[in-house]
Amino acid sequence: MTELLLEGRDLKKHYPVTKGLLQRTIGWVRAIDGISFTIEQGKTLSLVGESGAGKTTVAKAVLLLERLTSGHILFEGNDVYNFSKSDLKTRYRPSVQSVQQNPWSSMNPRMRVRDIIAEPLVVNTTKTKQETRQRVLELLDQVGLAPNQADYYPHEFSGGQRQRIAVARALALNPRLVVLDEPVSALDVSIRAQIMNLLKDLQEQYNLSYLVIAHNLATVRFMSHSVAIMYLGQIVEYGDAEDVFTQPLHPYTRALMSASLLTLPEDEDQSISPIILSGEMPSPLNPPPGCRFHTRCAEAMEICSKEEPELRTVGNHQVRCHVHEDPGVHPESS
Amino acid sequence: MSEVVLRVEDLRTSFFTRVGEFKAVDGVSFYVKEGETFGLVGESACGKSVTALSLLRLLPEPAGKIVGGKITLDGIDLMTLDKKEMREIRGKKISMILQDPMTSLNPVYTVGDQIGEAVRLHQQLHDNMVEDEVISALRLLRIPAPEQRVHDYPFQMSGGMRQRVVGSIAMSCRPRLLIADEPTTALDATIQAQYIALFKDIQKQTGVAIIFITHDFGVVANICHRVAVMYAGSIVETAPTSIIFKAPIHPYTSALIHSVPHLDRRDDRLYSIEGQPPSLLNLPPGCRFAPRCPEVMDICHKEQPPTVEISDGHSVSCWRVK
Amino acid sequence: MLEKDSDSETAAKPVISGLSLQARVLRKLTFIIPVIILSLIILMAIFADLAWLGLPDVRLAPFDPEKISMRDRLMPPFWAEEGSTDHLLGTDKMGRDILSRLIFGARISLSVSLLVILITSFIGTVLGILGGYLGGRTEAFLMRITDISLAFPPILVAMLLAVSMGPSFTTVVLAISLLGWAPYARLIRGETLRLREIDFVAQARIIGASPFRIMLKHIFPNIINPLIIVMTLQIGLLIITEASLSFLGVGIPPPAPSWGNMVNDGRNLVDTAWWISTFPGIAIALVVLSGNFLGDWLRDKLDPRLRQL
Amino acid sequence: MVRFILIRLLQSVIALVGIAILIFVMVRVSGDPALMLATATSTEEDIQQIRVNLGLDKSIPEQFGIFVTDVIKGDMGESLFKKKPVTELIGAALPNSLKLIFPSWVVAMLGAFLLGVLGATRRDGFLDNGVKFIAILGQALPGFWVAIVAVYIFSVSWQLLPTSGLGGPSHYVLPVLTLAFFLMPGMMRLVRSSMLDVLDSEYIKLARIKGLPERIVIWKHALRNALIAPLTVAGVLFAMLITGAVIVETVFSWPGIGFIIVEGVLARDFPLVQAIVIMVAVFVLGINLLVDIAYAYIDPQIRYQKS
Repeated sequence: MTELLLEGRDLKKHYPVTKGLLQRTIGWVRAIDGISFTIEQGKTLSLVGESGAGKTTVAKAVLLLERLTSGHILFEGNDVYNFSKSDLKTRYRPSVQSVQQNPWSSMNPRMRVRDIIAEPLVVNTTKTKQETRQRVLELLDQVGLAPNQADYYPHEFSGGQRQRIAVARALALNPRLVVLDEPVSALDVSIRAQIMNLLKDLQEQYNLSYLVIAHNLATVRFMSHSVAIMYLGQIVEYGDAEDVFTQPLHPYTRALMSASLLTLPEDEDQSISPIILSGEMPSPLNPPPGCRFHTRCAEAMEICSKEEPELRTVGNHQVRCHVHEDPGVHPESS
Repeated sequence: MSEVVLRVEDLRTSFFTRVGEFKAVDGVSFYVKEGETFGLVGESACGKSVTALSLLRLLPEPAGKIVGGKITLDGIDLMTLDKKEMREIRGKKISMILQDPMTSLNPVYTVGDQIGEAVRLHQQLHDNMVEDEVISALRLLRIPAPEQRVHDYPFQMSGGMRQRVVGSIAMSCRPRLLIADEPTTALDATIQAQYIALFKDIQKQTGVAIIFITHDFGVVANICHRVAVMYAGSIVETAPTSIIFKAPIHPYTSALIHSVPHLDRRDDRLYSIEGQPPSLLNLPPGCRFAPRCPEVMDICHKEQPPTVEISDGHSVSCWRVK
Repeated sequence: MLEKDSDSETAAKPVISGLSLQARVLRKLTFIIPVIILSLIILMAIFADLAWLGLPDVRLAPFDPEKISMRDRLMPPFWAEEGSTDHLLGTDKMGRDILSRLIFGARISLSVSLLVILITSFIGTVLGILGGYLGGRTEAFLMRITDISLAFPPILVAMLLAVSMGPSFTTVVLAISLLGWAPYARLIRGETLRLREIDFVAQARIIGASPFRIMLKHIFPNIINPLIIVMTLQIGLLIITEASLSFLGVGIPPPAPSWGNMVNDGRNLVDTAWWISTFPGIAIALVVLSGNFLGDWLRDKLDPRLRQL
Repeated sequence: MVRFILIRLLQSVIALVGIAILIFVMVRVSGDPALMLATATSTEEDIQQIRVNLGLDKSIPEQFGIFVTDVIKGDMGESLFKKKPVTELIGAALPNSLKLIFPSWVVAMLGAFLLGVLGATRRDGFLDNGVKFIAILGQALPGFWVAIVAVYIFSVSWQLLPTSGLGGPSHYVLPVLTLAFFLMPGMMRLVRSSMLDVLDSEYIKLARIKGLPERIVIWKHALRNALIAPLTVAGVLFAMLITGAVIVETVFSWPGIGFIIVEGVLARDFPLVQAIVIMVAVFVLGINLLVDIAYAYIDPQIRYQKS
């Protein structure tokens, strides 16, 4: 079993909703409500779900941009919140970097590409100017950009080229985990393929692990080793990517796949009839009781609106759904 | 054979700016039949949205101008109409849905007002009749509890619901042609699937012709009957949807289809087209795709390829096709 | 609500500005003319006399601005019949040469404005960035000061200070700057709040950059444009404020020439000696017009989004 | 909605206290009024005696304490020179100021909104450049110079209008137009830019797609959204005019607040100056609050969020 790089245990993040003169909290938005996952060195875990699922909140928690209400993030087995300031600066922060969604806003428009890529080195290492400059040229080459482009400003590049610069910046400190928040969704189709191939090559070359946030299932299948389908702050299906995509168990996963599949009009009748969900995404302020998906689920049973299902192993991966529980037997805890 | 609602012949639209002339649309021709959904597909800045705005003659003044071509709607040449006559067409004969539901509705007026406005303008109905029309437009788009929703403000609705309101506005006067400019791009996958299913149903009910503009091939496969693939201001290939996906001829079309990751199987590497789309300011002579085309020949750099009709409804402009 | 994670392509659409030729020429002029006027006046102010070079009597101005000669008082400009060429723009009721006073007046008015601009923009920027980025108490304190500054126009503050410390150059500078930094702080704070939410600031935090480094390297370079635009627009406003103070008798004390008190001198002689107030009025208008035109041109060039300044 | 109003009220009170302290200290620091009151012959003791009965001999915090207790009792102190309770003087001057300010504000706002919208809709046309030129001219010409020239032309040489003072409607024309001319440009520029932003938005594009005539798109859809930002500034401008109209009041010797405050400052009549500043502050902060509340009613989203 390759060594575990990062583990999330029962992560929770609740935002208080306040009302009245004294800012009394009258309710909680449970953005993420008990998320657990593991990332192995050199592997990619994808968090998939629609808006409001809480995938970006998980990413922010891992990047320490937001503090969790409860739960633990373990880096190489020890809890990040117990790290001293210097531990964070020397061990955690340099090994966890990120590439963000929008190439037009993830770079300071007033900085040359050379300084953008070098900033992580300038802030965290004591390399000399010459060593840093050399490292920047190396990184540019790795992401397929020419050395002379180091002196240009971000606005002189296309979307695809900017994402390459963002990847170079993320690699500057030889990180062990890169959080990719919707890395290609703002790019054109043909450019997307270039960046996805690049990310995969770099993973193989440097044994990098990725935590990918995405809503496009096809992109996820291409990138991921394991996948977690999220709905309204909870994981509803979690496991090895091939298992989840070949035998989707949870009704929501199946609906997501049906909505993303390329079914041509005339093939529609042979393949599984498309699942069209009714209703709208409920508000995270007061999620439906019991199973949070029951209000939109075609297979909802009596129990679904009362008891919240457990995330349990069924076959080769985990699912949170009463339909997949043996009737009568009390579901053993996973 | 349902009759042709809209026919566009050699449409040319340019933007005249300080730095020069942007040929946004450079000789585009297509037709749309009643009850048919015609897809306009391509990457960003390929001219699909500008084509849509040209049909409604709503190009940003004074830069944007239609410099050539003919647009006939039910036999009327839209280029010959004056401002007033064109305004009667907009919203009545041709209507449009925009991309971002968060900004398409006026934040300070209720949903009912905004739908009623179009109805009152084009159908000269008495006030209480307008109310019924508004409710029926909301019901057409299957918006729950329309009687209450009429008094809501846009910010009280989710993105998906707002896009349905925009749909109600568009369909409120039973247009002949509906242009949908990336209507589902800003929506989540499941809401998008709902919206597409809804419009397929509406098309069956009303027989409205739809021009669907998108860059997402999943959406194209689900809703379009015929598709035109655009690149740098012109159409490179037009064909029924299944041919585009199963047997594309133009190198750009097949490259695009291959570079889309598949959900039903795991690909190891994706085919990707090298280089960047050309700037519309100084378009290269000859075929626009030549600099990036894997099957490029000498002539491709010199002259623009003619459009060749291969079979009924399938035409390609590429020198490899005789 | 809907997170912006749609995959709409955000390729930068070509910036299309459909300015006709005539509008483009006009825009070019709004840059060239103001620059010429302002540089002329700045040169005039510098070389009014070379006292600062130790040559007090060498001066550009034909006469000592404060030399009184009752003999040729109230002389009209040279083109009028009793006008003479040695007092090109005529003399005031104490026979002092209007042209020389205008030249020396330029030195005073410009130095007041430039000094005030430096002080207020510096304080405003520092507090604006700190307030905007750190939020909390600094921001609350900042907002209360801006509320107070609304009820305290500079004229009132100047009057109080002038009366207590006696009207002088430093009083005027202090009076205008005391609350003059509030508009800068408000603008810079707004821009900082906007910048703080953009991805590249979050990215800087991810790589462990300190708040100080973020404010210096990421926030400050991106607020320079709006800062320059406001500073240019302030030139005009400050000259008028200084002139108004002098007009009310709480600004630069006579006999030192300031455009404001020159207009005040000719205030009730408008019918008999119109030129005493008119020429300084024109001088003020010229400088202010150039400042505003230059400010507009800079705003369109640097950052059209800031149209509302 | 109530919570929002209470918080804003709290903020205004803090600001008011800040202003009271600031003005109290500044006036005390600004020289010794006893000297001004003393006649040429009065000796050192007489001056000291004047200080005592004015309570100036106590420390500033003590004086502030007395002052606050008086204010609560409604007595803002007595004018040193006019020997009348300050509130009376202000009571007389404030209406005059309002009589000048309100019409100028209305004229300026109407002009600014009309020209701003027209300027935005006919971009770079003749009207737009004309509007821009008036805007820049208005801000460039010094108020007092415009006032003097106007007096010279209209009253002195053409004898059409009175040169100064309060009186029949003809007395209002010049001061109101001068003040409006100075006020209009800034507002016009703001309305124009706010209108331009709204006209670029998607819902305006959709309004045109609906086939609405341009005039409805502008005056119904665009205007209401474009009003929001300028209205808040318009409110603040009105409040600032109270003291801002000093110049026009001095040139036209219009017996308003601005006029008597200049007299008060020059004569170091600190109780009067103090009272005026505080009254004006209450007025300004009050109007700010009213503007915020009106803001909520124009933009329904804020009304729902606040309640």
